[in-house]
Amino acid sequence: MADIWTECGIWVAAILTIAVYSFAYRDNPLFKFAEHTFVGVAVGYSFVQAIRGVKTFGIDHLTAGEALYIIPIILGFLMYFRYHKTLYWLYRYGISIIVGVGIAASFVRDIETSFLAQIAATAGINIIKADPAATLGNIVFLAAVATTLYYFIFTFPMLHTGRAKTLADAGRWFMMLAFGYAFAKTVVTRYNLMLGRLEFLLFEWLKLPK
Amino acid sequence: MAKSPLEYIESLPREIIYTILIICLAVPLVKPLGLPVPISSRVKEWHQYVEGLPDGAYVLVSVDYGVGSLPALEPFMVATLHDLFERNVKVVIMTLYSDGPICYESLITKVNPDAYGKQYGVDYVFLGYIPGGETAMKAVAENLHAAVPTDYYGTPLNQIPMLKDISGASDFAMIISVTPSGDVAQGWIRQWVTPYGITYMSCVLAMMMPTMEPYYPAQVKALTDAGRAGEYEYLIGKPGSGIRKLDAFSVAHIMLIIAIIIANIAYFALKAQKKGGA
Amino acid sequence: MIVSGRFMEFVALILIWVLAMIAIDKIKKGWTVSFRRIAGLDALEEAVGRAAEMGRPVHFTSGLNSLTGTWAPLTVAGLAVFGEVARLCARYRVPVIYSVYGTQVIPIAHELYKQAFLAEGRPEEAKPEEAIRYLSSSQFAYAAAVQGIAERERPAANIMVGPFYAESLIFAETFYRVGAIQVAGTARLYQIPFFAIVCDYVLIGEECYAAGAYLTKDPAHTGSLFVQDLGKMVAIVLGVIGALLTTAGTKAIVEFLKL
Amino acid sequence: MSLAYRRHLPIIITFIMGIIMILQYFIVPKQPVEPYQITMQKVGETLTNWANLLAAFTIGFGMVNIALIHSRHVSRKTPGQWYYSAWLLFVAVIMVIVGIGGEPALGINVSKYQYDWMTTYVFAALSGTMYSSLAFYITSACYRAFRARTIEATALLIVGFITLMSRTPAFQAYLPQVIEVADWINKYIVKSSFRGILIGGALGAILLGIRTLMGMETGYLGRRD
Repeated sequence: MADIWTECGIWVAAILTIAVYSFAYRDNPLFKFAEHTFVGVAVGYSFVQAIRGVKTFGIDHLTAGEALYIIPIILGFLMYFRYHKTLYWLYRYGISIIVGVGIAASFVRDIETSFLAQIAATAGINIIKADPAATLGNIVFLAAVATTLYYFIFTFPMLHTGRAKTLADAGRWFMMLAFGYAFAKTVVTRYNLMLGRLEFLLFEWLKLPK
Repeated sequence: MAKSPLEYIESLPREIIYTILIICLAVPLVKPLGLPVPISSRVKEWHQYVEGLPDGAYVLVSVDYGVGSLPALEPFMVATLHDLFERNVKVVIMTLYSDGPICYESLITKVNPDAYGKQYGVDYVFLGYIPGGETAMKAVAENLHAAVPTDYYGTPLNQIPMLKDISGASDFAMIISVTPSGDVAQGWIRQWVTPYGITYMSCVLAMMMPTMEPYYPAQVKALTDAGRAGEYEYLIGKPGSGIRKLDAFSVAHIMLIIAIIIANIAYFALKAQKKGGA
Repeated sequence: MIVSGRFMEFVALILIWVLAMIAIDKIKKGWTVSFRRIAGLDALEEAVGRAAEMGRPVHFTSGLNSLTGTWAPLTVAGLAVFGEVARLCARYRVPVIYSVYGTQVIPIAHELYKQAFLAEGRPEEAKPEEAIRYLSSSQFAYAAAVQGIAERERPAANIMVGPFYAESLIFAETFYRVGAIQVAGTARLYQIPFFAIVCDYVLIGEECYAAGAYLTKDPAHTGSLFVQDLGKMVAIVLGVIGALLTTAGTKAIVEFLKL
Repeated sequence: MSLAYRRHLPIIITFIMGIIMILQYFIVPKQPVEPYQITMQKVGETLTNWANLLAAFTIGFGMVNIALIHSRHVSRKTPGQWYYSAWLLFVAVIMVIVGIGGEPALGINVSKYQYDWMTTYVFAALSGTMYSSLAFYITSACYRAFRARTIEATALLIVGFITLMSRTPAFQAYLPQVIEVADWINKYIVKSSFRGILIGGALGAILLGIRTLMGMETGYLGRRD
């Protein structure tokens, strides 16, 4: 019994794969069908995951005796007053907790990981190295960090006019080269993904000899 | 007005580009072209260790991956077994994963030992899934017959010709493990390398290399990532699914580089034409 | 009291917080701050104007937005840009489509949309249910649905600011193909190259956060931008001098930062 | 209802939540020992659970939005769209039923096989294929973008070329220097300029965080009602 369902599953997956790839050529009914199937399944999937979230983050705690968890559950339902004509603002209590906890938890970590630690790492560079390419590299490294930061200075327009502008332009050049590298670097990973799907179509669906 | 050929090439419609891409990726998948492939020093080292095995040496090969990571890890294991079966060595295969036997079946059909004239029970044997992780490694090392009473097919070990006088780790020249798990890769060091000093070769996922590098080369004689299977296949002349992907990368990248060159030539020709014409 | 190793962070947080409040207060009391040009933000009005001429909608999206993840601040920055885009669309009477991934932003987006039409004196023209469309909370179903909108409603402008992941290039290429002018920005490093190379205008990292100050000249946002600039200057000075000192032999600055 | 309840109280709640989370970050070490550290960690975990719980609650906004848009298409029989919308709603309902019966965490486990079948052969297949369609888009983007129009674009083209060659197995075999040049570019130009962008972005996020907690950010989070 399982084999029929698996074989049928492979056919469904293959047709949906071709439907998605067909969009790259033209938008067509087959893609529109796959898109609406995908959104439909994803809606169902997200709804089930949300119920799981309400259960694991809320109801399980409540049943485990942590009575305080009734507060977020009430606020959760209060959020649906958003559709109410006059009491719409009641939704803000739930959102204010999400925003307060979410924003604070993330931005406070940025101070170390993406600010102080990055400056410390730059300050820790020992420029002179045995290998001349590395020494030159360190000089270029420092210049790139400094000019890129210089490029982003917004409220001192005089730094971006006249001869001072060359520093900002240098920053832009370094970023351009970095973007060229990062762009080309991802080509192989994207091709690897497509190879995976082509292997599925060629060997699992069409059953060509390996 | 219809586009001149130069304008057509310079702004090639996407349908043409995408069709060329699919052809460049699909053709090498079906028929490997065997394009030149760079061999990294790590893969060369792995091969040299296998070549250096004396005749009749015993090698423990542990298929330490499950069905989930099979696509990523199997090609390297297949190439390793091809390399081992080229030589006159005794290969004892086992697995620490409950779904390891499924991987063994898929593996052994691809390697096809009969082609090398290898006989089950004489040249190679499969002990099946041994539960317990590091405790299994330790048990096999200390007393093979006590730890594994029968092989995967149920024949008692003492009736298997090649395992008669094999008691444990000290009778093995080498242990090879291919695994996505850091604990397993490091477990073999603790149970086989430190106590018995056996030559240990480990193949892991690329993202785990940083965690394994500290052990190389002191405890792990040869360490590489499974993505290099194509190189190993090219080195031992056994094209498989690893080299097919590398071929597809080569063809697709070369197509892209040529396309960019053509586009730029057409661009400059157009500019010259306009300047000339204006 | 403070966990070891986090003392310097605590000092930095307090310093930044106090400086921000001082700067905001001075700006409220008339201190004027001028800005260098940010091409991407200047282009917003041009993009909406173009959509008005061509009688086609403006599309906005903010990637895999979430108010509880690591990219909560970037999600709020995206919402701020949406507020400005909605104002422009109300002014130019152009329909706007906000393709939504994370449902947490829906109520905020609705408020911003209604406030924009209120500010432009056209509250009766606001149609939030049609403008703000939840597509999916799964990355690639959301991407497929946005591709459908691009091809079938053919927006004349596509504005993307927020936390983008692999779907960034799917959107950039699809909207290029339907001929939309694109202004795109994110702070996620490995997605910036796709916006920078494929879109008409790009907002790189911090420029996404500068929209509020640049477009509204609101004291709180302008004061923040000024303090951010001070932070960058400190980073340049400490970084370069630190490296020179390290080369000379003392790691004083590195130790100082790691307190 | 006075302004206090409509606007000021929510903003005060955001401020209090934010301060607690910041204090938790600075006070609680990896292994809390002191009693105040343990309680602070507990409070931090509880608030994080509350935020995730409330975030899960908001899924309803999406359901209402999708149901409204697509059922309107069906009721109005929008040409060329209504049957797609009907199919979408049908599939969504099926997935919800199968999902509630199949999601292990919900513990009903009636329709586990169907749920796994739907997630493997429909959901995962579509996700994997959409993700891999990037191979198309990066190819057409490369074809268009790597064009020597200006000096800057030429520099971008050269770096792109070197990087592409450094990733092509065939070139790596013949021209190994290509890898060294690409690695040099990555180590000294990419990592450095990305660090500059990272620091700038972090400052933007930090100041936005402070503004949000102080009730000075956008929309309901700050501006007059």
